[in-house]
Amino acid sequence: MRFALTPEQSQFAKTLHAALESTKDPWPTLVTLGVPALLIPVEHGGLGADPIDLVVAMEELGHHAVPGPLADTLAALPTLLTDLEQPELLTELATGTQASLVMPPHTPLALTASRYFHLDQNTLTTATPAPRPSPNSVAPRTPLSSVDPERQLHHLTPTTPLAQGPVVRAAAARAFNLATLATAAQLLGAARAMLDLTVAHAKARTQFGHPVGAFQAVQHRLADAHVALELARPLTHAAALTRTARDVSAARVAAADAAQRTARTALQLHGAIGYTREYPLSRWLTLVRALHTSWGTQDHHRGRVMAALTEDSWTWD
Amino acid sequence: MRFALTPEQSQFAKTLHAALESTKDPWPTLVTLGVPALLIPVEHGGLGADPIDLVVAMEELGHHAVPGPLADTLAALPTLLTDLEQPELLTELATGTQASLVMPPHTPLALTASRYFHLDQNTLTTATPAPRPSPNSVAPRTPLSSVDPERQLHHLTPTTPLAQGPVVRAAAARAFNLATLATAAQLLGAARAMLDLTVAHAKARTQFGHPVGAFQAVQHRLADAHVALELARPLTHAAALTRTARDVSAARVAAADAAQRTARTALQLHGAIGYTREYPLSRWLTLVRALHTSWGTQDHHRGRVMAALTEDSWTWD
Amino acid sequence: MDLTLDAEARAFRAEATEWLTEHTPARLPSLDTAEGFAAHREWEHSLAQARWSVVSWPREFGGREANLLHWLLFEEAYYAAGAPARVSQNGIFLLAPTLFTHGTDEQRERLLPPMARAEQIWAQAWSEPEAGSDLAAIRSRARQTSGGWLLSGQKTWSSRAAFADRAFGLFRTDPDAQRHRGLTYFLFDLRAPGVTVRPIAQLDGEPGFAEVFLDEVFVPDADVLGQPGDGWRVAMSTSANERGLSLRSPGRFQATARKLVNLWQQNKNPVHRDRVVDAWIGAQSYRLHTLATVTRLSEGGELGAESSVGKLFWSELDLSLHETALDLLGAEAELDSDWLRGWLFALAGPIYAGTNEIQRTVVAERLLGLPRSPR
Amino acid sequence: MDLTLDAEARAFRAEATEWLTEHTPARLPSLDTAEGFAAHREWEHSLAQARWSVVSWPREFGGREANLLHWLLFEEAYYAAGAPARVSQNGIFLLAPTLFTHGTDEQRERLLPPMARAEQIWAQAWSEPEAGSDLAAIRSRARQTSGGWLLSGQKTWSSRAAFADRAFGLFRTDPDAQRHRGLTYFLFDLRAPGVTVRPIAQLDGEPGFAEVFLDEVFVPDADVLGQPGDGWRVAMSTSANERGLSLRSPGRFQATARKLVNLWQQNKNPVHRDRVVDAWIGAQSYRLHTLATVTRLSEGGELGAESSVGKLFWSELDLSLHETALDLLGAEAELDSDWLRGWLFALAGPIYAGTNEIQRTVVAERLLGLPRSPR
Repeated sequence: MRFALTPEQSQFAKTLHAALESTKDPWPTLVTLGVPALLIPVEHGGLGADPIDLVVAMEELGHHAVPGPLADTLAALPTLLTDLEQPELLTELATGTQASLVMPPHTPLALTASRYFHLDQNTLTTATPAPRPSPNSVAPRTPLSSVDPERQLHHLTPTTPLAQGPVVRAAAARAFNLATLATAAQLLGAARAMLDLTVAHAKARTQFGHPVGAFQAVQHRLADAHVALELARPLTHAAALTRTARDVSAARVAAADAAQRTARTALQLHGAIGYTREYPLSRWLTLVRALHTSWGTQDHHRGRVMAALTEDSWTWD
Repeated sequence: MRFALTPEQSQFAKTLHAALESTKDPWPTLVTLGVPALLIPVEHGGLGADPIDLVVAMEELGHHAVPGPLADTLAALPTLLTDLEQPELLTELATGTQASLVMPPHTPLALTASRYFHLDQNTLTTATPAPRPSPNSVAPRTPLSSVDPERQLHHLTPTTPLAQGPVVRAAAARAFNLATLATAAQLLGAARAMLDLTVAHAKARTQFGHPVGAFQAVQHRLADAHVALELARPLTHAAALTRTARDVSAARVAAADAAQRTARTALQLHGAIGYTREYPLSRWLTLVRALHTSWGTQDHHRGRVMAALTEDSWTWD
Repeated sequence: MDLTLDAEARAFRAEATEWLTEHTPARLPSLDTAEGFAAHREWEHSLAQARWSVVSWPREFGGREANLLHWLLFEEAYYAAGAPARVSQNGIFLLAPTLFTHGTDEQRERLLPPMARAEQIWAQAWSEPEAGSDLAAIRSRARQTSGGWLLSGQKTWSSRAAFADRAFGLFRTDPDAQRHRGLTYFLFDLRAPGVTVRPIAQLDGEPGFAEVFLDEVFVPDADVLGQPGDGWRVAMSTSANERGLSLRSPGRFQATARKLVNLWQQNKNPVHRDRVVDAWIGAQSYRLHTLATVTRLSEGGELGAESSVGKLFWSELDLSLHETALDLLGAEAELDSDWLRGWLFALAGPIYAGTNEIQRTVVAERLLGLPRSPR
Repeated sequence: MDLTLDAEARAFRAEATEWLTEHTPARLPSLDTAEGFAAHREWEHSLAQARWSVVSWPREFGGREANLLHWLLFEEAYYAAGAPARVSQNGIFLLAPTLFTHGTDEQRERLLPPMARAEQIWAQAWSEPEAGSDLAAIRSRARQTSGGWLLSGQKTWSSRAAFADRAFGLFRTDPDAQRHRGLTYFLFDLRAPGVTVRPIAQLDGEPGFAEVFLDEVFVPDADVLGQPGDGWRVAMSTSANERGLSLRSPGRFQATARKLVNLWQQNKNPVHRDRVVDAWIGAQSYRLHTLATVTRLSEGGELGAESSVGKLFWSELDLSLHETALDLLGAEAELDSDWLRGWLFALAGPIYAGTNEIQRTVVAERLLGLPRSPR
């Protein structure tokens, strides 16, 4: 039992942090640092790293609000394509191709990427962006607009089958789990960034002759956010070790709630400036809202936790 | 539209308040003031008052943490026995007999009283306290002990039938509704008393050289409790006018939540002294906890509200 | 205790509902875009022509002399019909009450009718970079000149200013006076020489507010509201209106709650039942609380610090209505929709019109009588 | 990152579980009654005889020299077995760590073994009527006399004092020194001449705490802990223990969360599902957070203000576990039960060991580096 990052993992986080601080075009930097290769097996040009390294990376990516189909490219697809033995695609991912994966019903839309995949029940196919299929909903638009201006969403049309059968189903479950874990870490990183920014704001800004951060109401809200984040983080680390549905979903539920709570605190304590696009808080506010329903809702994940706890299959959806 | 108490109703509240402030044995005082007669028809020795008068009285009874089977004696039984044409019992109630009514499943236990009634599905009977019927539960004790030391609870054994048939069922629904309304008002009165006591404490008590009530964290919690109570109260008054299941249950849900929230705030801001039996706060803390599940749980009442809103019969229980 | 409506009230509501049902347009583009602003202006113009834009005003200024209850009923009908947000809101709900109380006859006759017809749309200009919740810290100044005043300084978070015609705000006219003293209430033209408006994009990307820079902007004496130096007192009467009865009438939350119940009915997930019920109860209790306030005011009572109770409640209610809806929407929640827009709008509720932190302090000190907190 | 237990840890846990499964008594009466206090004392005596009462202590004082991880595993096994609350808690978790750090060899040898065997049960005597959360406002005094000190004054909210043997607390030994200065840490006998204990009934009616009046109570020099005048520093090390790792180990919340899931399974009302899940997640995250802390401490880290994070979390968690259970119990919730007793106990959590308001201020100022709030 040693429940802490290794010195190497802590150093990896610091390296990523420093690199992301100093670039406006993060993806090439991430490719250079080997982030897309993390979960790709060594024999396909990857680093064969642990899910815990993925969690470390995703926290930093969330901290810097890096856009893109991150959970897909860094988590779901490496494991899916490994399980389904797609060496060429893995090599492509390892070298930095961004790819997006749709998995109805929980992940019905893709983010803009260079490659698209579609996984339904037990068939994995390549795919291509398509107008919205259902004619009686909102007018079809591609891309669809998200609350997060960095997210452009697409419906996909399946094209060429890559794999079929029960093996796909099992691989899909593992891929969904890993994408969920990645999203949890990304949410925590985004939330920590909002808390840090708000603490800095509260120290600098004065009102009624005092720094805002000396007001008890401000202090106590920030303390509550800090506690929520501190307690959610170990769940994410443990889930990276066990990868059970129970632990992954528990981590994701706690991370998403802590992030939403931190977002509200951050906006409230900033006041009007936090409500603008030009102030950096908005990057995380909108990202966190979008991630809140990405890779399964809170309802879905709470249902998975309860199903595991009661060892039966009761869930609503 | 005039959504306010009449001058007479306000005066009635003040009279009750003054009387209860100056007595340690409230029931005879309440009898003198005609409270048990409020909902009894004039022809049976009652006052034939409105449910709104009941609400006014119950708020004051909650404010003074008056013990006893109040919702039964003052609300449920007057309407039930009127509907089922029991003139002698009504006259008895009007003169101050305390009575308790069991209505499984939501009100399975009776409070100590002079008379007991049992109403199951479509039969109303007189009843008598009995040991706990189910042998495989907690050891039978009579009375059963409640979180509120003033509440002694009993299982009842039905004795003589008083009325039977569908008419009982309809009357039972009205009686349950009125008891629920009475409980909502009682909860609000108890919560207001806790808030008043806590405000007084926060003004008087000093810590770190300031009155506790000058601390922002204290001020804001008390403000939130005040808002919750102010917004719950009109629901209770409106429910007294309409008496629909939707409005009565909505009032009860809001009142119980506001009271629970106020109780936590009151205890927290008092600190250790609030946790003692000898300090008066404990009377309301334990009463509010007991009332929280009296005459239906929050779940039951939220289900009734939703059923009314969606005009179908979906409820869990 | 009586919640029944008399025949006159019922007739008034029926008339409003009938007109609104017939005339309410399909969804307009956001009023924070140039296109949407124009469309909303046009809608309010037609509202005014049917005398529905300012029902509580005197007939001479375009109103129907509706009492508070009738105004509430109109608002309920308005939102129940799904009618658009009011682009004239700042003028009608924040400035007009102040004009009625502190304006001259000349000002009322000149300013109110074009406001009612949405020919002049007003922006508020309260905040400054160093004076957000702490309005008394205002630094923008006005100095007297022949026939009027020259205004200089910077206002910010000025809602609607990107597209509006005119604005109102406080300026310091006595540079030596401290805090609340020496402030004057001015009305000025957003297109006057010396005014620069820099739109600010909100969370949704649209310029819902703006910075307003003033450089020796001439304002005639006729556009001082109240007495010079008396601006704080004049503004405070507006501020109570902003928080209180008129800014957020119950109708909009009732309409949203009803939509939320309908949304829940689409799959009736019991896990979400309680939050839906509680949101509906919240809207209902805000309605009833407002009816109690209307009764009190109609019998001579005053609103005062009570308005903070309402503001705290509706701003939290609005958020929980929309957050619940987004949870019901599931994976689609992040996509552009009325619910998402409503959520973004609701997020600002606990901040504007006096932050909820300030409102809690007002409730604690003025309604509960707690000692003044150190600040 | 490694959560696996080595063979030694697994063997330790298995041994504890086996012993506890065999020896844990059926439910004892409340330890806040005379009868229950005696029963709990007897239980802890048998625990000590099997060397399970103070597993983390050195063997010479009755322990097993268990490391922090092993201690956590023991606690998990203890609560999983449904073993009783620890009547010796104040001594073992609050006083003993201070004795290990600041006591003399003589004090440790004299005081620790009877504490481990529950022969001497300790009460804490921190608070005074005018010094609750603000410990530095202590007024009780001690003046030097031949061979020792004479203690006078009043302590309150002294938990366990109604039936305990001895107590520990701070007294002012330099009457001219302000606040934190001039305080001394004393150990005294609750049955000594001059001590009057007035039990105070808690919400459940039992005397869980007491007022302690001291009138010239003689305490020998040997029962001063640390240096005279250094009491504040000595006590603060105890205070970190009270809030931190040792007061509320994760095991009790894990056991409660498991019981809550079982309770929910009895009728699986989906309306309550999320709160049950969230409570279980909370217990799990507190366990993992504690394992991270144990790792950090075992590598030379310090606990410090981090302990406030844990205290805020477990005290709120304990309440939500029990409030959820009471909602699941429905109409029976008001009747005496383990859940109801647990709820009453949990209600005190946000108050004792430094109120949660104080803890939030500590987190804000010491962990987030916010400026000191006016106080």
